Amino acid sequence: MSDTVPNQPADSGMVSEYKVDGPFWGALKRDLLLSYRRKSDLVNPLIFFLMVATLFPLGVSPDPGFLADVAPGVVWVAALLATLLSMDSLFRSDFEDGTLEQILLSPQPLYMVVLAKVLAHWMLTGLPLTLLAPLLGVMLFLPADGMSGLVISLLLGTPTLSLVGAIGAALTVGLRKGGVLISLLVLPLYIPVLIFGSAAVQGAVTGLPLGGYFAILGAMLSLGLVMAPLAIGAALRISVSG
Amino acid sequence: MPTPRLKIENLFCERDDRVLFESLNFEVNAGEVLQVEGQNGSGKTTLLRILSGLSRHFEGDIYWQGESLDDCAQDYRESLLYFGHQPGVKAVLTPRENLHWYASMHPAIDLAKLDYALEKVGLSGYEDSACHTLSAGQNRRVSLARLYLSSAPLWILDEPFTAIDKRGVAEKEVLIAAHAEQGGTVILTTHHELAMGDKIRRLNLDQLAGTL
Amino acid sequence: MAEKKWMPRWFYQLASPRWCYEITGKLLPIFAIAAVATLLVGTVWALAFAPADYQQGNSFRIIYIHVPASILAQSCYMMMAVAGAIGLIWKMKVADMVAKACAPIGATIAILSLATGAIWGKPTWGSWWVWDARLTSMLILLFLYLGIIALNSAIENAQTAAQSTAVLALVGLVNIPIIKYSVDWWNTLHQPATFTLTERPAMPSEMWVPLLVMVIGFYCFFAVAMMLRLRNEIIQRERRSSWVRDLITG
Amino acid sequence: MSFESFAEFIDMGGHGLYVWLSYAIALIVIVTNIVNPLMHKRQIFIEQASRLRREKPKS
Repeated sequence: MSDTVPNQPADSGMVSEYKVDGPFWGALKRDLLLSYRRKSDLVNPLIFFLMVATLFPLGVSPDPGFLADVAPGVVWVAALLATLLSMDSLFRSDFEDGTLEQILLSPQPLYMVVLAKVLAHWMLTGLPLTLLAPLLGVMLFLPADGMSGLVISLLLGTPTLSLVGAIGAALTVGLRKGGVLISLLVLPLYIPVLIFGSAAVQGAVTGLPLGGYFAILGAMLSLGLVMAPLAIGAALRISVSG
Repeated sequence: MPTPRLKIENLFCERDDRVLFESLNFEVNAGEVLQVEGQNGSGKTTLLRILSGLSRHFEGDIYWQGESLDDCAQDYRESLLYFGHQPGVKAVLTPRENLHWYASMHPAIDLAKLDYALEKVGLSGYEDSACHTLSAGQNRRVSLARLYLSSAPLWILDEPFTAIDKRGVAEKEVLIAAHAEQGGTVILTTHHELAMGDKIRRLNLDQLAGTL
Repeated sequence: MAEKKWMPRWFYQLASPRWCYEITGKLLPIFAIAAVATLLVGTVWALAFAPADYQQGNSFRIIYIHVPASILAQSCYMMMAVAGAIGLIWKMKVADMVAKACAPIGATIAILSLATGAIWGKPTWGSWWVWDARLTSMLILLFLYLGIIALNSAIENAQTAAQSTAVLALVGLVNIPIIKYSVDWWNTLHQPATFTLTERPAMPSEMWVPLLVMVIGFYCFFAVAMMLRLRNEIIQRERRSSWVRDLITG
Repeated sequence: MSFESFAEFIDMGGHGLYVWLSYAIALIVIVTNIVNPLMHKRQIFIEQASRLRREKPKS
């Protein structure tokens, strides 16, 4: 993104003080700043992530052998649910205070703004989840060989989850009971990421070559990067219009 | 006769089983202030949302400088300043941060006048306090500060004077009149009696409502 | 459009749904007769005349329901997504209504496919449910349908609902091949390829001809059910137009 | 005809329950998909007719 100043102020001496960001940086910086000021939004999905993973030993069996078997799936399912949990708030506050209207009326490309918002969301949920995942891996007795697979698959998979989830968030932003609905709309679409993500971890544990899994996760991410912002933008325009 | 700035042809809109307006035709030219009037529920906000391009639940045509709105959406958005029911102010950000974000979204906003604008809306001294510590009126004034910063020719203002005191309203009226004088166009709704008198054209939606 | 100047606006607005209502009125009986005939012939043929499978015996006769239902559930989704896209791009009201009419039919057909698949699984695999790739894909397709129905019913404004569901259906359409591929791959990873439901060596003609008849019958049935729903939708959306008023009072 | 007797036809070589259950479910699905819109149509007509009667005095 270019960071040019589109409308040079007449008094050029002031320029340095009032640097204007491009739409991408503007949106990204704002969203990061917003969640820095409201820290609970940042921490809640992480706590949820930890809790879900704790439920499995308690609910099924604390046997290390069993947990090691299910760990790849459990960590991935927990990450998926934690992402989903944080999805509802992605556009909701913008919708409620009118900033979403201003975004849609902005002459800046909506694609970029949406991409920036999703990137901010990922940096605040997907990335921390990925960094926290090895801890869960240890708690669930995931063999050490699987850790690299776990982190890299989450790194490649969680942005896709954010992108796809944002479509659901955009479709339900005007609705009062959007939260449950998002899960209904988005979970079936998460299945491919879940399958290849957990399979990559499994593969890492058993020592299989992982290139193929990462290639597929990367391909899904690229497809998501190209297509999802279009769908999100269209969905936002429809939701705000209604 | 030059092409009108904004031309509305055969606008039809229904909401919740009710026809808000049909066969609505009007033009707005440079230098004009148009006040949309009507009772509650007559569709003022809906009309402004349609004109701004937010709502697409209508039939009919809207032309911006002779071009259909669908064909010049980009151009139109660059020329538009919209002030909606919700002021579009983030509560956890400061007025300054909010306006900085506006500037990144809107090239027509000139940040060089930022301090001046905040002073004009009576927020000097509050530039760097989070907006949730400010009153509702002050929050709306943060958004209204855009009027002092923007070089967009078309202003669409939906109830801009809600929660604004008398002096503030008078100042905004002066600003609106000045904008019109410089060749700008303003479309607004308000419950306030405006002192601008004969400079304003009025469009009453009550007479337009009908049933199929 | 020059005609717009002298034609009343409502004429254009209504012409299309009204025409659609009338044309479906004429097509309905044709498809209804065709559906009843093909389904009856196909069922009798499938149940009584088609030979039993040498491996699965008579439980094989479930294929005459399961396969047409699976095919129909998928093409119904396709139709829904395409109709939704047309409605989204060209703002065609009728296309929106077609898309809306497809969703509940598709969902019930997907349920039928799953139910017959499960019933077939019992004598074939010895358990009601097996995570077979096809059944799993169908289950996910059902979830997609349910999501679309839920979204549609959650949005009050008909136009917004139609547009939102069209976007969701299109996203789903892009995803279906990916889901299918991933589930197939996952299935082969977790289960050594055993005896699957429908991947079989070439079927003798005594077996596939009745199957073809049943597939055609299911499509005709779909046409009938879709048109019935479409006509309801038209009446409801156009209820304030004079022709619907005449239809109701007359 | 691949069956000798009617009883054999019903039995389906021991798989009668499964086969007949499948066809019964299919029948239910098909019939509901036809009957449901028809009943809905009746309901719409009743609703709209009463709405028209309600609105008549006004116009």
